[in-house]
Amino acid sequence: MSVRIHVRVNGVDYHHDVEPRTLLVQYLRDTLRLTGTHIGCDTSSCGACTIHVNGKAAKSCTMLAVQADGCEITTIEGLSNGIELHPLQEGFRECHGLQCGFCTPGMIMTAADLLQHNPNPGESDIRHALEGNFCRCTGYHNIVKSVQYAAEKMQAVQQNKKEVAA
Amino acid sequence: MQLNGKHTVNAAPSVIWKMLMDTDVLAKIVPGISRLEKTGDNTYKSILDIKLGPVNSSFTGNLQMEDISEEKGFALKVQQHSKIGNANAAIKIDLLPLGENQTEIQFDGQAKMTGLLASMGQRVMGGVSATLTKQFFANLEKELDKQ
Amino acid sequence: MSTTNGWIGKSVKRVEDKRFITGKGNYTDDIVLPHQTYASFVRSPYAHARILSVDTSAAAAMPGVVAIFTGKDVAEVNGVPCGWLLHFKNGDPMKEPKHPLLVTDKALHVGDAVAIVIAESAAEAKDAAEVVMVDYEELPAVTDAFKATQAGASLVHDDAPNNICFDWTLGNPIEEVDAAIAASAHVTTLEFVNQRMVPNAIEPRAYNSSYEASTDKYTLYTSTQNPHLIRLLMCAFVLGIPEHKVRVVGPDVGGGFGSKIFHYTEEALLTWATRKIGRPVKWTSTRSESFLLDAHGRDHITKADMGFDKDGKITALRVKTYANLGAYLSTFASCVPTYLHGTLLQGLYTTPKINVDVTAVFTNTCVVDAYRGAGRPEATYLLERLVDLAALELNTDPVELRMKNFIPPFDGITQPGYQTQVALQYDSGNYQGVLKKGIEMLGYADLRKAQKEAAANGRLLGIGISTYIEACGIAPSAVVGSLGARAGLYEVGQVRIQPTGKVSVYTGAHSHGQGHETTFAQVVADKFGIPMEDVEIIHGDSEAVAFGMGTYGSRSLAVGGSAIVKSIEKIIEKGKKIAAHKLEASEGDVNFENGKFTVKGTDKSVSFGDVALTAYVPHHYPKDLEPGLDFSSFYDPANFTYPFGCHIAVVEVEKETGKVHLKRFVAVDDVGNIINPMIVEGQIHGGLAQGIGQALFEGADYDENGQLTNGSYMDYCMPRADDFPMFETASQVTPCPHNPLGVKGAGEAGAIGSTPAVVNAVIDALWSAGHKVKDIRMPMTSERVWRAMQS
Amino acid sequence: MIPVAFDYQKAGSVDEAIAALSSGDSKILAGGHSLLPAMKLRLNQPAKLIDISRIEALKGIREEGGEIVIGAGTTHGDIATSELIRNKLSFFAEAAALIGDVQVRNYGTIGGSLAHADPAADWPALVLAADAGIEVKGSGGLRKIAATDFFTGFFSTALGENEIITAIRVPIPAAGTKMNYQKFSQPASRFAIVGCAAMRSPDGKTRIAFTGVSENAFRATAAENALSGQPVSDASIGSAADLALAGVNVLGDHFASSEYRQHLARVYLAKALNAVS
Repeated sequence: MSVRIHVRVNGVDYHHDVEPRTLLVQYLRDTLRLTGTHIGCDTSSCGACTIHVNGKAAKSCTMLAVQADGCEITTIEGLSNGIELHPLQEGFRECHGLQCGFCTPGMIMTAADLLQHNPNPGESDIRHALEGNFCRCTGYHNIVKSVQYAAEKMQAVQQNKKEVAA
Repeated sequence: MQLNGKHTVNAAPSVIWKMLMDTDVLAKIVPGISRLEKTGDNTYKSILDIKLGPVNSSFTGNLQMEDISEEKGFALKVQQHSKIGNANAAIKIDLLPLGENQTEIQFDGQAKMTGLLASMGQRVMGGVSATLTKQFFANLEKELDKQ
Repeated sequence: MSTTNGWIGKSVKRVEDKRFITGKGNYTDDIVLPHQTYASFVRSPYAHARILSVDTSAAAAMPGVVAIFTGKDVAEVNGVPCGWLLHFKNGDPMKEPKHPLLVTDKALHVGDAVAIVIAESAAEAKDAAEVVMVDYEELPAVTDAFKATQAGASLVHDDAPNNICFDWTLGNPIEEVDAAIAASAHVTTLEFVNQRMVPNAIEPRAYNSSYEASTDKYTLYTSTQNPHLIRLLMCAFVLGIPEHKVRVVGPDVGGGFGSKIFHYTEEALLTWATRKIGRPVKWTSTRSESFLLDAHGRDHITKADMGFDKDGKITALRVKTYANLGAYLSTFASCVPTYLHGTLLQGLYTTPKINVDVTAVFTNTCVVDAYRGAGRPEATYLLERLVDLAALELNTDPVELRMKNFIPPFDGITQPGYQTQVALQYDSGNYQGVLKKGIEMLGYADLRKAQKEAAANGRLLGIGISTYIEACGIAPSAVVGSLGARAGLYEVGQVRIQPTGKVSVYTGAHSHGQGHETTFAQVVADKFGIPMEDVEIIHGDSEAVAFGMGTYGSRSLAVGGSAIVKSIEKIIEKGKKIAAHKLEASEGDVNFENGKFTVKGTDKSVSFGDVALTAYVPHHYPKDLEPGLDFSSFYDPANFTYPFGCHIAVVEVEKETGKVHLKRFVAVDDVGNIINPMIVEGQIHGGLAQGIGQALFEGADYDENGQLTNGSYMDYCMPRADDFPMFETASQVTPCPHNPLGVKGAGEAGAIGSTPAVVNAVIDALWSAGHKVKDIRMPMTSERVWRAMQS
Repeated sequence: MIPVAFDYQKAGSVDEAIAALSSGDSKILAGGHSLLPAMKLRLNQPAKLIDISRIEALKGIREEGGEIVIGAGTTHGDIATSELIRNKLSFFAEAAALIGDVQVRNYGTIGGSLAHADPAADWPALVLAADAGIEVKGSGGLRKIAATDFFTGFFSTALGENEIITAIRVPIPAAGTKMNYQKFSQPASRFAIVGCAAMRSPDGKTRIAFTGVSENAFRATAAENALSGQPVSDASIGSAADLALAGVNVLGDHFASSEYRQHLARVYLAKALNAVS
């Protein structure tokens, strides 16, 4: 039994028939070939598959594709416009927040969720927010710095906008 | 995994013994049994449907009674297979008379898990065994009440 | 050759990052080939079982199934080999049982593969694998390395009596060491377990193999740290197919930490199967499978005695270790507990007598092999725990005790290297320097005061120190060959100057997080005096790169980088000839500096780009010179490199619960010259997290039946962001005297020094409250620490 | 990573979901954060999933007739950030923030967690200590089950075969009531090894509930009685702990033996009680 779904991924509409058991991450990777979202575990623990569903961070391995029907999805591929980097992407590069890169897309998507709610997080806020994302390479030190970098940059942009408006 | 405990029921050992040796009754007492078939002297083929929280699986296998000492006790050997792993148990069951119409049922043994049951189930295994034991004795009491 | 334009030593941002942060990395599981099929395995749920029958009929009838193979189908194929042959003390070769691609008679550990099911989709393969019926007869299992050697233990392999793969010793004669220990004023003794670690690279292993009949060529995409080595082992030892017909590609690889060095059965099986079915076959491990199958690390049971004279000088060290190898011999399994462990037992100390004795044991568990640090963390843990415990027992300061016993500084140039009692000769070192810097950064004296005050207020603060030395860039080939290595340990570096002066560099090292595309490019740009963006680093493809030994043992820059430098030197030498011709000067008068060839004492010069173009458009060209500017070099180092450092942990232990809070972590590492400080620091950070993880969180637990009882992230505790403070790191530079870059290697350092530092800190905290415990088993869970406080 | 194939039905209403439930081997899919992990490992293989995650009637937090009503489909994250909860039921917000990780909190629901009744989940302790009612609906209509009657055993509840949790109804605590949740997490899964929720009104009426300790979460009634109206001191906490744990089958596992878990229960009871007194 297949189920018809409609999703909007990174601004593009898709209609597909999917098996109900297809996980959202498998749909993104196998059907849409958006392979930036990774699978690192089978217990919903590691966070490598984190994306945004309707603007909120979700583990796409713990959601069925059919559950995403009608949803707006953003993956790492859609985080920036393709030319300019998102401040988090820039932060991870500037602060050496990644090594092998496998956890990075999920890490960035989770951090993006944090910065939506808390534009000025402290170190412990960042560490707590990332508890659902494992990184085996960096020891998290530079990931924390990357998120701090992005937060500062985004705040500066906001400030700038305000000043321009004023 | 260690399985041990005791439970006192208000019936003489002879009554309990009869129940444990009766396939039909046993099928009602052992938690999760959906089929129990006698395949020989003291051996049974069983299908168990275990539904406990995250685990919901069908187990097929054998139950065997050994070292039978009439109205006193026996050793129960259980071998169960499922897609999520196998479970083998060896449990010594003793019936101790406590006065006229009272018996203490003691059990002591070990269960071995394999596969996902072993690698994923540690967090819940203690609870599984405690719950299955509770259910067993609750079912036993229920059957006793009927008799 | 001097630094020409300053790329070396700069924290250049990584060039590889752009693809990773935008989701454009290309990992093996991202690759889908035309007509792709997918594999799933039928694996033994028992640690030790006879296979009575395998019935694939129901599975074969399942939707989408393409093929099913069992052990019988590959019975004629060789098993995967071990790369390092050791011998028993009596001279007999180690026991080397076959590690088959699929088992036929017996499964020897949980997860041993019985059959492979190949289907049109991963889901169909999984569904069908579930209905393959295997009848097992369970056999008794052994899991503990010591118990496995005792009488009556069941045998993993019938031809390995007492489950012993080999026994091995190194150092001074045991009688001398026994006598020195006996004559010591104080002996500190520790019996402990260096527990089994699961490497847990976040990318699970994945393979995708294909075969093209028309050209008789195979391609294997594999999540490996060393594609050429996999090709060599798979072609020459397992499948017997010619290497030139096999292309092995290690694309982007999501972390390895050792676990992706080894040649795994699935790599060879998929390569065998793709030809059988004529379609590409892909398999990606689930995390549950990773826990059961990716070579684990450590797992030593050790008793060690360290003797001290009345002045606190170490007199002798005696070590007896049982090393668990698991059910089979993994690629480097035999050398890890021996040549990578025993040879490091000198540590940083002048210990005059050392003997180490290792018994390597088979058990019904996952194979054990190199995991970040490989042998060196085991040696360091042992030494640094002993020294710190001795300080507590002798009521002396652990800093003082170390300083008293350190080998004096030596640069390896004006002063000779340091000859240890355990075969190695250290290249250069300044051990006092790192410890001094470490305690300065920490504010050691103040912290000791704070600890006393805390203790008076019922709070348990602990300071744990560890120093370490490691051996990286294992070499030279002749030496490792004499010790049993079945391969050379050089590296290949090809530098191809394109006609426009742009540079393509082909390295046999493989990057899976280390940032070679940046660091190596820095070296090349620096040496040629050109912009970094003019340099491209190519790695990981056996068809692009001539040959290579891959990346492990912190060898990439020291060995791989040096090979590149050799090729750069050849290019500059040839470039000088071309430049001399162009400038009408004699070759001896041409200098190469800042990207220009100049004639000494004149203002005549020609640019690097001009020389490159001339080499490819040789219209006006020296007569006796070949066109082109492209050199390949094989660099075989003269010695290992010996990074060292000092790690210090500060912990607070919750009195009521035993929970350990890591408050601070200071690391001073000396990894020789540094090409990119940002990357080195990142490597240290990652190592620290793994080392601290071993001390506090991680460890694989097998029950007595050989079942891995914490085979998932729900039970195996992975360190997370909120488990750590910010790390306080610094470096000291003592260049390596024997390679052209003066580098030593930084990949493993963090994982080596940190583990004993944390354990020492917890023990120190407990002593501060009067709990004189010698050891707490790792990982130091809250319960274990709490129990230690109850005794 | 791939569940066994199943049928899927998206329910537009609670009644539709209830009707679908009666059709056999099916499971309710709410947030899916307890169910899907088990299904991916094939530990659980239902033939059909009934997706209730889109039913708006099951979502939201409101105040109604002296109660705070939390829709069963409300996510942990929404509870953690709700102003109403923070003001009137603060320990629900504190506990919600400790569940899983941000991704789990964004989609996991309180109703799903309660129905799953994991012995180490946080919510059971909270609803018990708050003396909440669990509102459920089945073919027989709506009924309210007291939290104290809801958790019947290991992963088992008083929820009927064809019933769905619709809401959690929590009596609004009297002004000045203090409440607290203390959790000692299992380091890998971050489920509770011991979770202790306590609530104490200005007149000293005390409620205590534990999770993680035994096969199911439970109220420590005897301890509550001993403490109610009495001052909280080291001595009274000690005897309350004795009463709380008397006769309790304290679980032991990989991370905490029965003995250690018992010790932690005492320590965490003291923490919670000290916080509310």
